[in-house]
Amino acid sequence: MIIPLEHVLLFSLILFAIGMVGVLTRRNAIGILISIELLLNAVNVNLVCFSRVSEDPMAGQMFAFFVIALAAAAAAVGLAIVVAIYRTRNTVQTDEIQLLKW
Amino acid sequence: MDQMFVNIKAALVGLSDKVFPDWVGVLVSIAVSIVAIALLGPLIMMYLTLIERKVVARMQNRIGPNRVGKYGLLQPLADGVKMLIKEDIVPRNADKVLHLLAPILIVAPALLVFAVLPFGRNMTAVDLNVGILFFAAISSIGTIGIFMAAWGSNNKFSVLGGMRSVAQMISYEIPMVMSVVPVLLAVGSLSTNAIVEAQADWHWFVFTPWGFLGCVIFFLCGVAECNRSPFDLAEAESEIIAGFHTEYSGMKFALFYMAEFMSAFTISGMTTTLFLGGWQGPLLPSWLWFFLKTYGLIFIMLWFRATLPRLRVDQLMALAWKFLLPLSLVNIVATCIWHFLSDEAFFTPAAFLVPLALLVFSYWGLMKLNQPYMPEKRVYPLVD
Amino acid sequence: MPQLEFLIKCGVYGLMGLGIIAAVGAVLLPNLFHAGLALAFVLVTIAGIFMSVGAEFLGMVQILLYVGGVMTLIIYTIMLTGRLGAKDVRAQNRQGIFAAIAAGFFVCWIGPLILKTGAWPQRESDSAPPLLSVEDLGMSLMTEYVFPFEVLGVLLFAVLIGAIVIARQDRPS
Amino acid sequence: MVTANLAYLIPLFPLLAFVINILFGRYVKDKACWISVGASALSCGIAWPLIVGVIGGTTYHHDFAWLALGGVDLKFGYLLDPLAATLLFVVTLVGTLIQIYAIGYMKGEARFSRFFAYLSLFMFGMLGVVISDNFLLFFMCWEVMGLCSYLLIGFYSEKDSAANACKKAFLTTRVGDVGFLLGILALFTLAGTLSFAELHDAVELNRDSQLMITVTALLLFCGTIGKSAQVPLHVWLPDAMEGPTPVSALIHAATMVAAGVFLVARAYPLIEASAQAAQVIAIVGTVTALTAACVALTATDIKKVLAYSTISQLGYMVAAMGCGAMVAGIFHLMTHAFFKALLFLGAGSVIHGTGTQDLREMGGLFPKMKSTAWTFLIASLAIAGVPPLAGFWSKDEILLAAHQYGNLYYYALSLTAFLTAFYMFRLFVLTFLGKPRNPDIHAHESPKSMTGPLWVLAVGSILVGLPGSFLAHNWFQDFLNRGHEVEHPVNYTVMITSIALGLAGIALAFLLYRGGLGMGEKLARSLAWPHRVSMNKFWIDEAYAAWLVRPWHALARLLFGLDAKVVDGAVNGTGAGTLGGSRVSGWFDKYIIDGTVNFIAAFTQFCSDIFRLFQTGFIQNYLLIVFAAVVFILYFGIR
Repeated sequence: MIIPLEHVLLFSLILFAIGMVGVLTRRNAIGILISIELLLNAVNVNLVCFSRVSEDPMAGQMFAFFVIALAAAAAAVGLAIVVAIYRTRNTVQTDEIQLLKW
Repeated sequence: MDQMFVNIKAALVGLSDKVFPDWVGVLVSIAVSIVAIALLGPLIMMYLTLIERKVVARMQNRIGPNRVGKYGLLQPLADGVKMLIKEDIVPRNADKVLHLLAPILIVAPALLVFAVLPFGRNMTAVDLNVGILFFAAISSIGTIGIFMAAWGSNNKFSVLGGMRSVAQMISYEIPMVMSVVPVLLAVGSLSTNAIVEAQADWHWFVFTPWGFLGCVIFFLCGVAECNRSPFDLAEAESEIIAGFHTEYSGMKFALFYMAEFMSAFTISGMTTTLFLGGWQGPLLPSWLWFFLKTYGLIFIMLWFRATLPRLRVDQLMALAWKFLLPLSLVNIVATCIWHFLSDEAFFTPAAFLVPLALLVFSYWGLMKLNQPYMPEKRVYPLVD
Repeated sequence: MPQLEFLIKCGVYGLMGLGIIAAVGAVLLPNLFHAGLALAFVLVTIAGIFMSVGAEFLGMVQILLYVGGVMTLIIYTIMLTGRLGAKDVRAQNRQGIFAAIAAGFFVCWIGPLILKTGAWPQRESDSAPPLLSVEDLGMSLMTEYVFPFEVLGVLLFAVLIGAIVIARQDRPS
Repeated sequence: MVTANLAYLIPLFPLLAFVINILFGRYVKDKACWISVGASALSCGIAWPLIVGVIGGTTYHHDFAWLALGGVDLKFGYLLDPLAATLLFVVTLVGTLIQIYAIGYMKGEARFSRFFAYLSLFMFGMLGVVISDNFLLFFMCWEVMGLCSYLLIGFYSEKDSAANACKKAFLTTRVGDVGFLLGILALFTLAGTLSFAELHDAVELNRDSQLMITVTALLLFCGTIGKSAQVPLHVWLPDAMEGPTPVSALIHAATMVAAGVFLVARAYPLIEASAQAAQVIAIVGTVTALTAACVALTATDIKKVLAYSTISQLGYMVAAMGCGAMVAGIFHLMTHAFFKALLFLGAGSVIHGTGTQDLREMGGLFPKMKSTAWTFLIASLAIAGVPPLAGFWSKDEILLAAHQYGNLYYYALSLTAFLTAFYMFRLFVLTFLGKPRNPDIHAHESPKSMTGPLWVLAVGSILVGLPGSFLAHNWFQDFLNRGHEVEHPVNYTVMITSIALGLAGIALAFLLYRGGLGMGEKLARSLAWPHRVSMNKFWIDEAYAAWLVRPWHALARLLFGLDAKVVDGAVNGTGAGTLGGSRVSGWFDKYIIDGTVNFIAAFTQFCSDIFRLFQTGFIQNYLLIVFAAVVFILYFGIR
């Protein structure tokens, strides 16, 4: 490792926290999706960096790889849902999509 | 002669080693490569424009630029000067940052790809062991640049062109990558150097059935990727003015142009590398072979442009999803068959004929399946 | 060559800094298009970090899939769903302060925890790092991790169909 | 004889024709007539060898058990004795001829195939009546005939008069048929058999129960009264002339109405056994003959005249039966069938040619419709009793029988004969002689398919009486009275009287009507009261209306009122009671049961209103809580 592991972990922690704030505060569904990608990437950074120092270097990269694939899948479905919602309700603001309220 | 450019670079690095500490030598080595590529890119682009104008002019039975310099050889310089001194216009309601950033973001990946192109023996700037992946990944960044240009211009034609362009690029990226997979299977490496070296002794992949098909698919997808005719819907002037770069002028426009021509060059170069044996060739220096093959492919591109009409949007999408993608998937299977039948030898009749039969059959089947709907001949009973 | 190493370190820290700044932008920028681009930038920096720690393949996949694929999708969807320049629409909802408090607390608690922990497994950077070749990855994908790999294949197939079905325009009957 | 069971086929062919025409009428269209005529001709072709066989001395009889009733079997079968053979001859021949005539007469009719379908059905019924060997089968076919009569009278059902006429005919004959059915039951009670062949022996066995025999005979005679239009049930027959003329000819002149006489002939053993019954029959017949003749004197509708004439002649036959001259009655039936069918068909031809039925508008048709006129003249002479035409011989037989039975009957029937000759020639003169009284009528001769049957019938009218004349040694009487040697007295007094009366009637008619209507009207004015009686048909219809129909209506109205007030009131009261009960039940359901349910629901809702405040509907809200909780838990978990 060129830089200490703690620093990378800190980086991913901050990234995760920022992503979390985004998920919790964004009104636009796509914005939430963007923030979720941030969360996933923060996790990926952790995985890769741990794999660099672990005895089994394969596992971390593998799971990072799977996470990327899953993220792509999630994005595809999520965006399809967003498009469908936009078609039916003409909005993608989450606080305007509240059929389940009460 | 063959190692001319390599020797020059080594000399430069050796010179710096005598004066500076060793770590500077590394930097010098890198800098030399970067500078070479950074010079080569625009140079190639400039003379590609001239070649295009000349070739297309000849095909249209006219002469083309011939006033500036002998045979118009200085025409690109004149064009460059014109571009540089033109007024730089930014639309009032444009998203200015994106508008300015977009050309750079489009040129940068186009230039970055040069890093993994093997121009000759030992003449790869960065011999990444994931070179092909690098090529695919970096060239896909270009889409975002197009998005930025389209959206930043705040012009509906730009947005239309950008949407079209992106739809086209992400569609053609898939068969393109799929058509590379057979090569990777055959070579067992993602490194461009390794791929070229695997094609020594005339074992060019284009001479195998799957290689030929892969070559055609890859080249066609590449043409579509860099938005060249007949896939230039994103900038179809008769429909949407100039697509995503409608609002650009001056040097920014020149950058788009540069990106396009450099993409054309890198696609041709990559096709050469993957299927046409790269710099492999007898007698002539390796880099000359590379450029010969590459410019041959570029000539084909210009030929396309001069002769083929533009596709319709649905035809474009149908070609990618309904024809090229299935065919490239079948091609992978054919490659596996070839691999196991050939038994390490490059050419055996069985290994040649079985995949060929498979591919011909698939081609025929896909043609049948893609037969466009032909409406019945209409009868007008009241006319007669 | 410590000098080069320093340069690289500087580069990596720089990337991290830029990544965090871009991430903040991705979360807070009121214009979704800008946010998307910022996210793309974050992804590129992360790809750079991947490459800096020797995961070249993953870095390239990151760019190819995320920047070239997911980001394109996201930006495309942003365009499809309209209201691009609607800057007067609030980007954030009203619970921002609570979210910030929770996240801040999270960082301020876990961060020192990370720094305090001294027992991280350390491997010397120059002592033959177990660089993973693409071939190794492929082999383990086909042997050790074949089950998740297959499950992922099924999942992607389902996603393909699901996304088409969800987003498809209803035929006018 | 091998062909014996062919007799079953005789009624079968018309039935088949009926089925074809009624089911596939819209496909066969104009060819329906050929199907019906062909069927009749086939029946004819089968019947005649059998008739010849009967003449040769055989009696065909076959039956099979239809119903087993406690030891007594009800048998169905056919009986071809001389009586049946006579009628078979008449029915098949006349029926076929009239159907041929109808082809021309009904041409262009919208319900052409339906008409012939009904005719075929009628033929089936009539032939069934003729060949049946017992009263039950006889009655069934008799009712089939009644149905056809009803359908055919009302053939032009869009006309109110036709619709009313068919209803009247149906209801009136129903009265007689009820009596007939009761008679059949009485006979079964009395004799234990319904078979014609066993009737004579059965009556002989039960000669002691004289009253029962009389009652049975009279009840059976009710059928005749209804069907043969005897007084007092004769009122339907003149109205039945609303049907198409071939129908009038076939059903209401030649065959069906004569079936009543045939019934009397079949039941003759009973009547022979009961003098009272015979007397009643003779009285009814005589009265019918006389009154109908009187009414015919003044009728102005050509078909009405013929209708009353038919009633009158039927009265003759019935009177003959009552006077003990069964053979004479049947003889007259046969001759009458020919000349009356001829008269009707001639009248139809006239109507066809002129488009009117009113005598007062006709006149001077002789030169225009020669065939019709000549054949009509032959028929008129035949009915008037001019020798040697058919009518003379049979009428003479009857008058002779009446003369032997009682003077009163003889005088009445002789007067009838005179009146018959008078009104027939009144009809003939008014129709064919003199000058045309209505210039708008342009008469023309009818087509060959109509005049052909006329001539055939004319020949029949001339010749058919001869077998029964003393010229042929009364062969016909012997044929019918097979097995009984009877002498045939020839009473020249009666014969000459009848000829003289007939000629007198003819002469008077010529005298009065040769110059048109003037003389007749003058006479009518001078004989005002009798003229009114005749003109109003003895007010019988009015009497029925006053004494039967009106009280009946009153009773119906009373019953309706009873139904509307009392029965409906009870039903409505029940309904209202139920309604009231359900109101109470509904109230209970609404406020007690529903109230409980609603209370539970309201309570649940009240609780939910409190709890739902936790559900903001914002997914990010939930997420925040989850995140905070996770951090919280981890914080305390890790520390």
